[in-house]
Amino acid sequence: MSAVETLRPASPSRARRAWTFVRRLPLTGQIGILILLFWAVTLLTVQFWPLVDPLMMAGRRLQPPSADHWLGTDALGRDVLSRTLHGSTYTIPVALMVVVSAVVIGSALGAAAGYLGGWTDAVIMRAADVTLSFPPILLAMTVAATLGPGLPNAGLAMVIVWWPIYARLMRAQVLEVRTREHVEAAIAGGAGRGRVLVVHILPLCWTPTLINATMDFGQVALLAASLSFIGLGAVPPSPEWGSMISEGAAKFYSWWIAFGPGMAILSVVLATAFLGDGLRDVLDRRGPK
Amino acid sequence: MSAAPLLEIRDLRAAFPGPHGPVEAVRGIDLMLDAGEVLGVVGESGSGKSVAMMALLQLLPPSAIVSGSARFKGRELVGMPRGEIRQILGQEIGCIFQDPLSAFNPVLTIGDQILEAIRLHDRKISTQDAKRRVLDLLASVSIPQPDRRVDQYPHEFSGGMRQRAMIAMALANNPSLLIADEPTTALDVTVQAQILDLLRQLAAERGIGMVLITHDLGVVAGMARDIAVMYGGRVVETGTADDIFYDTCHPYTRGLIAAMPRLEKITEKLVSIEGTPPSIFDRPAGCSFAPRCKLALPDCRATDPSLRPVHRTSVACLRAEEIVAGTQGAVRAEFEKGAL
Amino acid sequence: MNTTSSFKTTARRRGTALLFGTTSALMFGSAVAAQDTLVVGRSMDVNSLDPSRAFCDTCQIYLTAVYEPLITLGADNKTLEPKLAASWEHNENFTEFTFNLNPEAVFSDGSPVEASDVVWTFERLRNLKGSPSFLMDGTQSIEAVDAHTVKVTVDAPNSEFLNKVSAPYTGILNTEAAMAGGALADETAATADGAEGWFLENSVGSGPFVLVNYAPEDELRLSRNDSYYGTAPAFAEVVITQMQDSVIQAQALETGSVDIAMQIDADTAKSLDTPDVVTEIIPSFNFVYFAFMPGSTAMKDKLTPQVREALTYAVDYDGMIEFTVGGNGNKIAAPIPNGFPGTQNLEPRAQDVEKAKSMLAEAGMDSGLEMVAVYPNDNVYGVDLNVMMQKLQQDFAQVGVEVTLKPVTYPVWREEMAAGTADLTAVYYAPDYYGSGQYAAYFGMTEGSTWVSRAGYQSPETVLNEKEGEIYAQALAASGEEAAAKYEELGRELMADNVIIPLVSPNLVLAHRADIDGVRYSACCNLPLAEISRK
Amino acid sequence: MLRYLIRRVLGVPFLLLGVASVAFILSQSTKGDPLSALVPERMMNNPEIVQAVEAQWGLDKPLPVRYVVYMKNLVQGDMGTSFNTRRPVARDIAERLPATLELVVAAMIVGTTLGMAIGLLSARFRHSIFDNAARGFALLGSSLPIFWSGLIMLYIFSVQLKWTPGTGRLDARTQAPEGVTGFYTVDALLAGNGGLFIEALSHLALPALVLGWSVIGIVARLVRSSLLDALGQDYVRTARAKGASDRVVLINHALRNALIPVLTVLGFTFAYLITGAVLTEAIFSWPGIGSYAVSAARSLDYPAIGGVTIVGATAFLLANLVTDIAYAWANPRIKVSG
Repeated sequence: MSAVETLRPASPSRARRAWTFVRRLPLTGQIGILILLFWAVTLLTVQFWPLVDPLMMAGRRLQPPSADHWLGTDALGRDVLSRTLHGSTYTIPVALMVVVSAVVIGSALGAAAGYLGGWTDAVIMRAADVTLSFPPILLAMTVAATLGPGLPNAGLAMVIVWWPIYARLMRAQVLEVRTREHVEAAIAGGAGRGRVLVVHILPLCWTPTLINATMDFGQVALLAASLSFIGLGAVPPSPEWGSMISEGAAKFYSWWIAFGPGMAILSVVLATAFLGDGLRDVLDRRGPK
Repeated sequence: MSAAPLLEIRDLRAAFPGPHGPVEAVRGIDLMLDAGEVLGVVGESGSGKSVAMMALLQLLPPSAIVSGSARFKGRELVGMPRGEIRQILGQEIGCIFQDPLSAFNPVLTIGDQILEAIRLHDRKISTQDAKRRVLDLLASVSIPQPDRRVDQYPHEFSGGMRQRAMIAMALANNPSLLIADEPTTALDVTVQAQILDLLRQLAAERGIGMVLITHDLGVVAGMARDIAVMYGGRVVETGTADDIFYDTCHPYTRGLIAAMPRLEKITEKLVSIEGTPPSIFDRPAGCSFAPRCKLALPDCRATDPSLRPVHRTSVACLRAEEIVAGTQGAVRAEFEKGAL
Repeated sequence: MNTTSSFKTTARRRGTALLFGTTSALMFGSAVAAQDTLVVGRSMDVNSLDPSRAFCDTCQIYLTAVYEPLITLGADNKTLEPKLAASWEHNENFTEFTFNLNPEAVFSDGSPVEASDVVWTFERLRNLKGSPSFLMDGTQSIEAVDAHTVKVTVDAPNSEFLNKVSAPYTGILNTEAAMAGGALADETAATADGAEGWFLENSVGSGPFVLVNYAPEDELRLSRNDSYYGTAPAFAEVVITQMQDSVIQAQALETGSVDIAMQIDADTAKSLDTPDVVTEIIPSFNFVYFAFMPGSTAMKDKLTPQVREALTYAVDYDGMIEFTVGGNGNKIAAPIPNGFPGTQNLEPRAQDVEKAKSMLAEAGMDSGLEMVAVYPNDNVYGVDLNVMMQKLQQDFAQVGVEVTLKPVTYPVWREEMAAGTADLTAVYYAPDYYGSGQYAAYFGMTEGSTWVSRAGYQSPETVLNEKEGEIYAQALAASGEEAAAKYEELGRELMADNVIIPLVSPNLVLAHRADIDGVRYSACCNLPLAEISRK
Repeated sequence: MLRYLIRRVLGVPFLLLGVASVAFILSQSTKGDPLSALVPERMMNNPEIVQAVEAQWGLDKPLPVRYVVYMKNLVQGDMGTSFNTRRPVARDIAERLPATLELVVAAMIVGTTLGMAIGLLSARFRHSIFDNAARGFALLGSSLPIFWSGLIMLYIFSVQLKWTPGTGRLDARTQAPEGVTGFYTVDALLAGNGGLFIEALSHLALPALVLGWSVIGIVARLVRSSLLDALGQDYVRTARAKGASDRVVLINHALRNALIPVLTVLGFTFAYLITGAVLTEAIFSWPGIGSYAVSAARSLDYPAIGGVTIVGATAFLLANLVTDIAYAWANPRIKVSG
């Protein structure tokens, strides 16, 4: 009881702040949050749902949607609905890890480049330039081919493709913020370099990164799907959406195989695009640049 | 005075949608301008002076709600169909804006933009004739080397030159009314004087009526026959220039006058009015100026006074009579000391 | 003013005339070129167009169209028929073969096909040490007896040699032309021959077609060989056009942009219900199998013959056919295609989960056995290896064996196969010629064979079965029924090895437009293009 | 700006050097054994053959030596020989690049015109049903995996409606036009062959539409927001005060300014299209470098992988450079201040 009570003063206000923030988002952004919440809940709890095993055959193969199998069965007679819902535990965490890793690595390097300047800047940004010179899929394909197929390797390949974007974003932000008065005041006041960066600069730099990361999330999921299609992504029998869609594409006339995962991936990409747009409206009032 | 006025504004109101219902930026103003004359509209930013002018020209965003009446040469502008008012804008009414850099399209040459002003209203004019007219216009506003300047972009002009070009563009179709919205605010002081001279001279030469909007009484001083002082979306005092300058009886106008730098009193410390104008979202009850007014009484915060003739001007102030009395008696000294 | 406008009119008129001219020229042009083109949709897997280096299904089709071997396989997929050799004979113990060439045969440049060409071609095939070089294994001498007679001597009895020289890879080359292109046939050929690229642009055979254009993974364009000495093919031009997968091929067939599609899977074929398209589903000689790798680092001492046998009972063979090819396939017993000599009496394996469980329990492997399956991430002959392995994974899970799937690209697979890291794998095999011997050589657990070094890795003793080498030699020394009996014996041994477990012999979907005639499936040559015509 | 551009141009060779090095390192560190592509399965146990092949393909030399050789050859335009096609990689790419470029350019035209039209109308009729529907349509294109939407479109337009022909650049029966550009549509026109032009165009239409669809959203979103931005600018008010109609304001004033930021995303769009092209080519049997790259990656054909990545990166760098130059050109404010 007492623990609950001590928590009380903080939690309602935080919840309310979150709620006010959500309310400020445009409708599409709110829809995006709803969709993402749905998938978050699904991916955390799907194992407790009354679904058939996504890996074992549950009925005759290639059956169209019916009362028993709402989204039909695939070439191995597995339930597409169950696979689609379980698929969230593959695609979403991977996309999340890719975006988070890319953001962390890219932002750290970008901040270092922007703040330290000189050789650090030159080395990091030239590396970013070279990476960005590759068309993303070619680089991802080559890296995935090099490392061998599998979702983790595909994820690593995508992190390599994505980090420079965040490095550039963060570097530009840091360069801009560090000339502001309060930062110069802090430096003049004798604050250490690291402290200035962490306390005075970084908190003001995260908005564009956040917006970009939100929007990229869906695109990462799409690229993961593409790598699976090429045969360099997820490994069967995992019900990763991309590989399910490729299975469905191979059995095109059994349209329902790809429909479930297709709609799932569509919903995630749309949700993140909506949410990203909404965040930009609310957080970044300077308009498009 | 027997002919209809060039511009006659009655109870003009403009409101914008706000989070809790519409917000009025202009709250019923009456103004009149005769052909060939200059009307100065003075007020701080946020007083609604620009909004009022943009409202009658239908240049506000579509969400704005405009009501009342604004008759130009007897024609009602408020509610006029857009197609019809387009025939008037740029043709019979020219506009000059505050910041000529942002008011010009950065990706088009000055020449093209003036040319556009001509062609919008004279579709039949030949390219050669139109170009010649552009050059003539640039020459008439004293832009040197107009044939070279015509192909330059706005950012290649100096501020003063840009404003000259803006004037040229406003005059492109020989309008009978010119609305100049803070035409000199963005300019250096010396350039300001040149531009004002130019405006005065052109208006006089061509018999153009002009509404000169400014926050600076000094700008209208030598130019306007009549002056309207606006505050909080209303006209708080109106009268001839002389009467406003020498016989004002509104505390706000007095404040503005006191804030004017005067050459003869260059050593005197400039007095500015304390406080900030009210936001249109958070307008006080009663007289809008009351929160900043040293003479405010509890009554001032309760009732919003309307414009009424007092002494030589029309004033919207409950204590106007007292002020008139004061200015004529011993209180005057007190005012002059800046007790206001 | 007037002049200008009249000038304009003239100009326009002239323009129109020009346009009409072009159009009529075009129409005239197409009338002259009213030669029919056959379009075949395929996912091309060409590794080379040099007969001595090529080794792929598309290669079989191409080589059969452009080159001619001495002998060919008849439409019954059993009988050998004359091609460049009008007749042939062999000695009693199958060590000497004599071929009498058809004196009318000429290459596409008009020069006659002579015994020296055969000698040169065979020597090159042997010395190049390319993929199909095994066809010349054991040849002791190849000599031209006279201009139209060739004699080949082999070092051990080989009753299959005639079958081998019916393989399209043994198609005879125009020696002079090939040498001009940089081809070599002597001992140095393996390293010094530089004609591989040249063969991508030139063909030097005596077949009914010649190569016009090859754009890798795009198109392979052939035109009728005007100097062909035999019956001219019906089509003046044949284009094999790249089409990645089954669905695209089916759609192209439906719209008529291809005449024949070769890799439509059975599921997709069901959706092709237009009267314009004929689909014929026939048994093929291809099969897909999985293999145990008892010598792998992880499986040593675990995958004993007993455990392997037990696991073969866990497999749902009927279900496998249902899942991989929608029921359009056949079970297959030994790794020798149904219909090849010696397979007639072999009984395919059947599922017996209880037996599998009890045998595993006996061996102490009823729980905790985990295997890694490494296989090419491919879709072959309508079988998606991923689907097949997922089914196998499920079947093995029923008896408590956990399989981790690792589909990889083909080169990675080749590497993993050599590294002893895979415990299970899955691959496919299509015959290179009609004859069971190739299976004995490839799948037999004899010292030094491909599969002994793969499955046995560093402990070949786990899989070796020397008996198979002896039986194979006996089979080669015999012929006809006698040889078939030996191959049957061999088949039983291969089954008892429980290393190579064939799962499905997928049916072939022969799908073509209704107006196309003469489409057939050949065990040696895949699709003989010259026999196809339009009704 | 001019100085910036010059610096950019001068930087390209260095970036390319970096790109080539990365491509080399990546391809050399591949897991699979290149020998498996070169040595026949039955010959792997034959050390003589393996050695000969290694020597022939230069695999016996140490890595640094191979790097130097690779770079040296690269400068001379030699990217090695493809394991898959057994032809010079440079030649393969030269043959296939125009197909990809034609597809990407066509998709770019589709994507930018439709994107701009939608963005323009969306801004004009902001928050209307049209606005929302059009943005939804645009977003859909970038939210569906292209290898699936491509198949669906092919099924609808080619198989069911028969509006477009099947896959490939031309009907298989048709001989490709001899031409300088390698763009079949252009070459057909240059040859004055109208029928061939129509055929090439009709083959190009669907893949270009599918691919272009994926960038409509990006372009439309940017056009819309920068238009709305521009419409709030002072010069728009000036134009209205001159008596300009909404249309004139939108086209003459707002759009011209709004297109400048749009130019900056074209480079980005190009990257997006290249990515999409890889998949579109696989679906539409389009013989470009995208499908070449896929089979190279799948078979670890590393001379081809290296070549494709280098050429792809070069195209990408050039596209970005062109974008920058176009930006400078379209924006008069930058011209002089450089």
